[in-house]
Amino acid sequence: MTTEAPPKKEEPKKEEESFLSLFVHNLWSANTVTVTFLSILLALVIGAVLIVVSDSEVLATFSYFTARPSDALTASWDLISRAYADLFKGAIFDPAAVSAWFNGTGDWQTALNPLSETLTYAAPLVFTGLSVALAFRGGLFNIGGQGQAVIGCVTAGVAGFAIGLPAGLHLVVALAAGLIGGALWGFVPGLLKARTGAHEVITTIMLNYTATLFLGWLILQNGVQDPDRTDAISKTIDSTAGLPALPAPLRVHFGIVLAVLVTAGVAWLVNRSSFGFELRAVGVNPPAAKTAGMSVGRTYIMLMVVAGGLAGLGGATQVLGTADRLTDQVAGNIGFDGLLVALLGRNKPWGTLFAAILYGGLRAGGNLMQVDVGISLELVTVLQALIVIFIAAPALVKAIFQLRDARTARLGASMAKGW
Amino acid sequence: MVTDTGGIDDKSFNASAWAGLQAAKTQASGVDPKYVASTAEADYEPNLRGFVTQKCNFILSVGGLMGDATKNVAAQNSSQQFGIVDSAIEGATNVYPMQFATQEAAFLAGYLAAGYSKSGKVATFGGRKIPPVTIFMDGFADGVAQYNKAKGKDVKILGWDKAAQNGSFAEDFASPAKGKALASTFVAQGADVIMPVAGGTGLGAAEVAKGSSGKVSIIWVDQDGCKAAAQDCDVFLTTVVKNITDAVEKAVVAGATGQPLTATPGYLGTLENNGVSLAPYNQFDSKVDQTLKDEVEKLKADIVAGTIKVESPSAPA
Amino acid sequence: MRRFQLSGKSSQRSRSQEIPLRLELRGITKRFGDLVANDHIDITVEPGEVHALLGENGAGKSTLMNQLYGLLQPDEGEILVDGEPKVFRSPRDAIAAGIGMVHQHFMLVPVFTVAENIALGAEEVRGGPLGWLDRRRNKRDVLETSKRYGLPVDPDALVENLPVGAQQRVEIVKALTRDVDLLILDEPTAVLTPQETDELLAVMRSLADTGKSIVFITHKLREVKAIADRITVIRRGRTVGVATPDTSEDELAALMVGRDVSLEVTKTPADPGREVLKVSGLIVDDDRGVRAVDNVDLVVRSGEVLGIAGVQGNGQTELVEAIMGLRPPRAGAITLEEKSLAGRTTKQVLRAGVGYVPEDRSLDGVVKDFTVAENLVLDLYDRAPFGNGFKLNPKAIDESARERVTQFDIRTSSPQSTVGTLSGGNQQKVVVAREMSRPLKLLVASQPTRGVDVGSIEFIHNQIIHERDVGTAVLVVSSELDEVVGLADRIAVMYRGRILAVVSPDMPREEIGLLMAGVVTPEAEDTE
Amino acid sequence: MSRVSTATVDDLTEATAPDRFWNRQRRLGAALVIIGLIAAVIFGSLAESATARFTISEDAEGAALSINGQFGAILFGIVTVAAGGALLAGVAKRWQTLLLCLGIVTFVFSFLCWQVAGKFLPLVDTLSGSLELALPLILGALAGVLCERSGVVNVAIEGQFLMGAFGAALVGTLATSVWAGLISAVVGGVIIASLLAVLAIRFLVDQVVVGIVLNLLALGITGFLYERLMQPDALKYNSPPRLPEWRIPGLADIPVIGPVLFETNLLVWLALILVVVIHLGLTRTRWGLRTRAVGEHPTAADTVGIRVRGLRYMNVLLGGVVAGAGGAYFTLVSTGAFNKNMTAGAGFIALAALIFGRWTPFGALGAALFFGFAQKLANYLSAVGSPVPNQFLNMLPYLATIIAVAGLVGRVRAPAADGVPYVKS
Repeated sequence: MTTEAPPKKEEPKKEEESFLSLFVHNLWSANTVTVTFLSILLALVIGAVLIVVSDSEVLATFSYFTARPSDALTASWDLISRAYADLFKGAIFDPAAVSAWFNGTGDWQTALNPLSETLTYAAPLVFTGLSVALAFRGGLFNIGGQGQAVIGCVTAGVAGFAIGLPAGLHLVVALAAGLIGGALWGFVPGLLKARTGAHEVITTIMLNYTATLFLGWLILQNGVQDPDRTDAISKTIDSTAGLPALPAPLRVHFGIVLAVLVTAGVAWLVNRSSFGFELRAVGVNPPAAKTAGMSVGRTYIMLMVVAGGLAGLGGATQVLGTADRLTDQVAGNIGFDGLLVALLGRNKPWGTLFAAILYGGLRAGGNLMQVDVGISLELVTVLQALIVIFIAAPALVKAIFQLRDARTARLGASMAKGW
Repeated sequence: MVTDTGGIDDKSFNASAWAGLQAAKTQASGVDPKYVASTAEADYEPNLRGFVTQKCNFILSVGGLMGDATKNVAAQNSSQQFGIVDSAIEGATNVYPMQFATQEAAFLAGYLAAGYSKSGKVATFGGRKIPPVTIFMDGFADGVAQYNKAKGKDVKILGWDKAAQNGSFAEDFASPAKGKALASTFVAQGADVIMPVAGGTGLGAAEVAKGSSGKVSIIWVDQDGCKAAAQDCDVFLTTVVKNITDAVEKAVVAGATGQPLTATPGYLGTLENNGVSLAPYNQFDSKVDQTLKDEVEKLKADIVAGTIKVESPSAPA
Repeated sequence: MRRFQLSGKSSQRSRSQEIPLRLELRGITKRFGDLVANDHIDITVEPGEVHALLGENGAGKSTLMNQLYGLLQPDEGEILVDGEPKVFRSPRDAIAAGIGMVHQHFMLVPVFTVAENIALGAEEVRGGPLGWLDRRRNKRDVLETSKRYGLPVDPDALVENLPVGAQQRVEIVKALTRDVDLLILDEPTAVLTPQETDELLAVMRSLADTGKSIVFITHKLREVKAIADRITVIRRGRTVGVATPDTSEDELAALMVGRDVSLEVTKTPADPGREVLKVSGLIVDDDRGVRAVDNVDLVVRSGEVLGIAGVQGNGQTELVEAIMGLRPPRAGAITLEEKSLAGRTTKQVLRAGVGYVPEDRSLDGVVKDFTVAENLVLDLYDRAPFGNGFKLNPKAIDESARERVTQFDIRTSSPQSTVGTLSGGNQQKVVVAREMSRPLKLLVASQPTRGVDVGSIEFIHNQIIHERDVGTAVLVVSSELDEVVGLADRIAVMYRGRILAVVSPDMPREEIGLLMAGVVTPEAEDTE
Repeated sequence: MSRVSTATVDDLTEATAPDRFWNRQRRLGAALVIIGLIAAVIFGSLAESATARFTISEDAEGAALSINGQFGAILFGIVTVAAGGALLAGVAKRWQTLLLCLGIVTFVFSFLCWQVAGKFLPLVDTLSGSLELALPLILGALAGVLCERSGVVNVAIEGQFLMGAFGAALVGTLATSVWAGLISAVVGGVIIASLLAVLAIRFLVDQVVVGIVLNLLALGITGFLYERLMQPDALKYNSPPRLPEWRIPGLADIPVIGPVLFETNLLVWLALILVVVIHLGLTRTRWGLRTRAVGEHPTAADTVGIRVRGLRYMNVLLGGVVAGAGGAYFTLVSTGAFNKNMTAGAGFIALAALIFGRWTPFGALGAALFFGFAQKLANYLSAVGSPVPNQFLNMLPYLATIIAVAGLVGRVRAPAADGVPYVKS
């Protein structure tokens, strides 16, 4: 009686197929995992091309390519494989260091250092990534993660050196300060969005600059600036406020554990809480949410407060975990990187966690790559950007690899709605 | 070598240090220089450790900001030789400090500028408010004051107040646009000699001077401007040279050839050992009065002899 | 009108023997994934003919016409114009072939003037490659066409300021200035008063008389019978019959739906009780700050259905939104059982016992990316048993969803399917199920069956009457006069933000039609 | 028949205007009164009672407009209050914008009187500095206008700047020709634009996401190549010739305006001409009508035979041309060498100028000039030693943007289909 599609009867039948055949079938279809994997692969390939074309020595071998192609190919291959091997060794483990540890010539710290570095870089990114991802789920594009993280750094850092409290409590207070600072910085664009409709992309970008300038001013003020220094650097946080860490030289600290816990919390918030229900409804269809009695404006404000708090916590992790004091670069780029992490993690909490670890790995490995073969960290930026482009345009990946259509996964993080 | 967040191309101390390493490469065959640029303060330690793992013989940190990180890493790896530019680390025997009494040379530049200025106003600005920058500005300010005292004049200095340790900064070592804006502001205020202590940002000031058809001149810093930024040589009155390049080169060559590098006293560049100096006047040679030149020479001798002391809160202890 | 029809038909019959057919569609097939929207459809339209394409919502009429107009490409089949096969890759090709279309959703740029809209794509320009617009000539062309076909439009008015009837005239003028030989009109009468509808039918006939062919898409039997030379009935993507205007309405309806349907809403007389909703002196502005509801008073009692009739865009939307707390009123009072609703949030209004079926289902009614189960608790997610304001209770949500799906006959593979995969009728049933599954004092239903298939219409109408019969006050807003007449116990006619009269559903259609056009007759005033 | 014609006459009657008391005009008026009071009281009391000189020449010498700083701060503050009061009292619509502008301008003057009291502000230097700082913003915002009026959100202006700047430096140096540099800047902008176009129009990726990521890609690629190529050998790869400054005799002698507008480089003229050309193009030509239609209601444009995607591709690429030329400013006008991340967020400010300017060329010009002025002023005041820390002065443009977006210019309406990819159903 209607034109609706007849209920699909095939689905239960398919479940009876052997898991293996289903697996093989799905492997080359455009599902999330395959596309993610291929996106990374594509990015690495393009990165390799960049490495080769920008290396004058290798490029020189191409000038007589027709005469002796093997030279050019070997030279390229050597360079690329060494660079990417470094990426791996710097991010996960160096087989040499591990075997040295086992036969007693090395120590466990050296063997575990790459992983430690990866997790150290990943920890703040988890928070900023979650911040962006959560806002995204609620239909807001929080480019302000950077500013919120900066303010989080400031409040956590100031709480870390300005007040004296017993260990443990001090840490909690400092973390809370970071959270609240970031939340305040998120509250402003949320309020403006809800009240005046001011687009959060613009307001948060402007607040990023404002936050950085504020930090630059603050660390030169009496009481904040390190009295023994004339340059822009603050006092060191008290040891009572520092996140517990593994013994040096390993840098990995409690922040990563906190990150996992917070990821679980955000996952619960999105999927199982009333607020999560609201924010998801507001995210995909604000008019329907409004019609069903939800307050879209209030949700936007709450959302930005929570997102800001998460980013602020990321900033706090940075200060209390690795940096120990405020400088004008203290937040690095964690806010902007969080943006990419969220996109890569498809705005899902656990996806964001894994994306952050991947980025942490790229970062840690990139350092070794720079040290060893002198390929600058900018390559890592290029890789990160490319991965996200491919992930965001699954149709492109599909076209390049001739994937078949996925049966289930709806691809395309199409959040397009403009201003 | 590990740079601070200014990066290898800061047209300032990172660049100079890197040039030193490059020069060392030509001097001693065993030297294979590598560098890594830090993007955030948190990177200093892992970057240094990266070189430790690479078993580099001489690991150089550039900039006082890296002091703490270098201290930590050096303490954990006492068998490796470290070096640091613009800082000294107490108690670390394996860190070779290279410091510079830059204020001495800047003092001469200040005197020269005050004497050369026709408008009676000179200016300086910095890239960021950090000791390796403000030390220039302190010396410059004192030099101007010396001139005023000696001649009973009232040459004003814009952009730096030594007593208050406060002045104009571009907050950027790589933005000629900001340098240009600052410099043109000073010119509008009447300054006709400007000393930008801001790496690449200072190129903007040279730009302004070029557009002034000879009215405004620039005192460059770090490396002789007529070599570092040859295209602007016609506006460089002189340069306050801080010879990081040579210092680094010597240290590395020494390290590579097995000579010991002692952490104390380390290296202190002064007017006396030519670690800091005033570069030749180059194209301004004919424009500067001989008497002024002589006075500057005399001052230099006085400083070397210790009869004049130039002080700065940023000066190495 | 009859005269037009007869003469039109006879002249065209005689000509069709000599000259080739104007348009022929052969075996047109279009699939969207698993859904076959058009299944080997054949249609022939002859010159000077008004050819009606009849079918219920979702039957595939618009899809077919979009292929003819080049907006979609058929998977199979061919289009012949004057006997020659043509491929329409874009509307550009269709326009070149002499085909014009007036779309169901108007294709006008709201911030452009009428003249700009009409000129768009066929601009008169000077200055060669520079393409300098010749505004004067564009305007003159508009006025000429407007005059020639008796369709008054103001070339300088901004389209967004025009009422829908006028916008439709602009659409027709736009097509006519392009010298079309075949004009497709997709559901053109949906937004018109009965009088405007008659007017439009007359225009269509006169166009046909000049030799132009007209394809008229509709699901309204009355109009088909009044104007068409031939009728093609489409059901579920297939041609199920070709009929003439002589075919009876019942036969046509049976063809269209595939079974016998009762077009009447069966209901017992109302038993109105206490006043539930009282609106007095209500003034509401629209988004642009223009007064949309102008001093409206109305009362809805328990156990009755008050229908609001009126052409779309006469303030009904704003009236309903003001009642629901979605739009702050400028002045006036709204009370629910003596308690004021002024200043209440939508949530508070809903919690006070008001059910709301919004007019734009896909925008306001459902969240398409949510599951059926989630949509069914869209306004109750934070209340026991579905949640406690802090966390959700997925088990309770799922259980209740299973019940509702059965109770309201929602055709879905599972309550966990996303609503976007459901047909329009079933989506609407989700909305109705959600709003009617809690105790209500008042039900506000706006366009409750827009874009819904006949089967679902019947079901929804029955649910509304059922709600009335258990003593709920019901306010139904619809621009389909038939629906209002069928459902309502009293009808308030709205025109330009005012309630012109409250009349009985037994009043003749023509009279109500006049009121909808803003003409107050003495009889109507008496009933007030 | 007659009834329908009656309805037609009704259609044409004016819609009733709203008469709520706290309408936008009054809210703005109240805001002006408040900031005017702040100016008169706070600026007035802080200001030195010394002469503030606004000199006509480039420096301290010569003719000047002088006013006692304290008096000026109070006077202009009072004028701001008066303008706000007039708005509050309710004036005719055509005076509203004028009064609003007057209020803001006098507020700025009040601030200046406080800051400049006892010192001076060279007008020519300030204006030409503002214009120069505004230059890339104008071009960037115009690129945004081109893209967004056709319905493609362009957050990638920053990336286009960077690629433009990089291309100009690299090719300009290799070819030792400033014109080759300019052309490659355009090519650089177009490369990013074409990626934006393909990903947004063909692959339907969220346009804001694409923009952000393309910025990063441009940053990465230019930074990477800079480190590998330019840094080791700056003379060979990174010392492009500069765009010459041209002086138009006669016109350049007009006081104040002359040196600002007629003794400058080609890019400034290009930008100003483009503002006019794009404005006329959008409002008066077939291309403009179609562009606007595609940006507002692409389906409607499609149904009248306009190639929606084709037009969008074209406009995005044109935007790339303009933004690329804007990128050339950084290397060929401003500095003479490329540097990593040298655009330092200018692309985002251009984006703000676009929105601030309500997606119109002249609005964008005004907003860009405002940002340029704010930046120049911040630079100037920090150099002459303002009591306000320069970090706060530097915040001015950003805070102004927030205020503007949040209410001063009213709820800005983007083209209706901006950011919505066109998919045929």
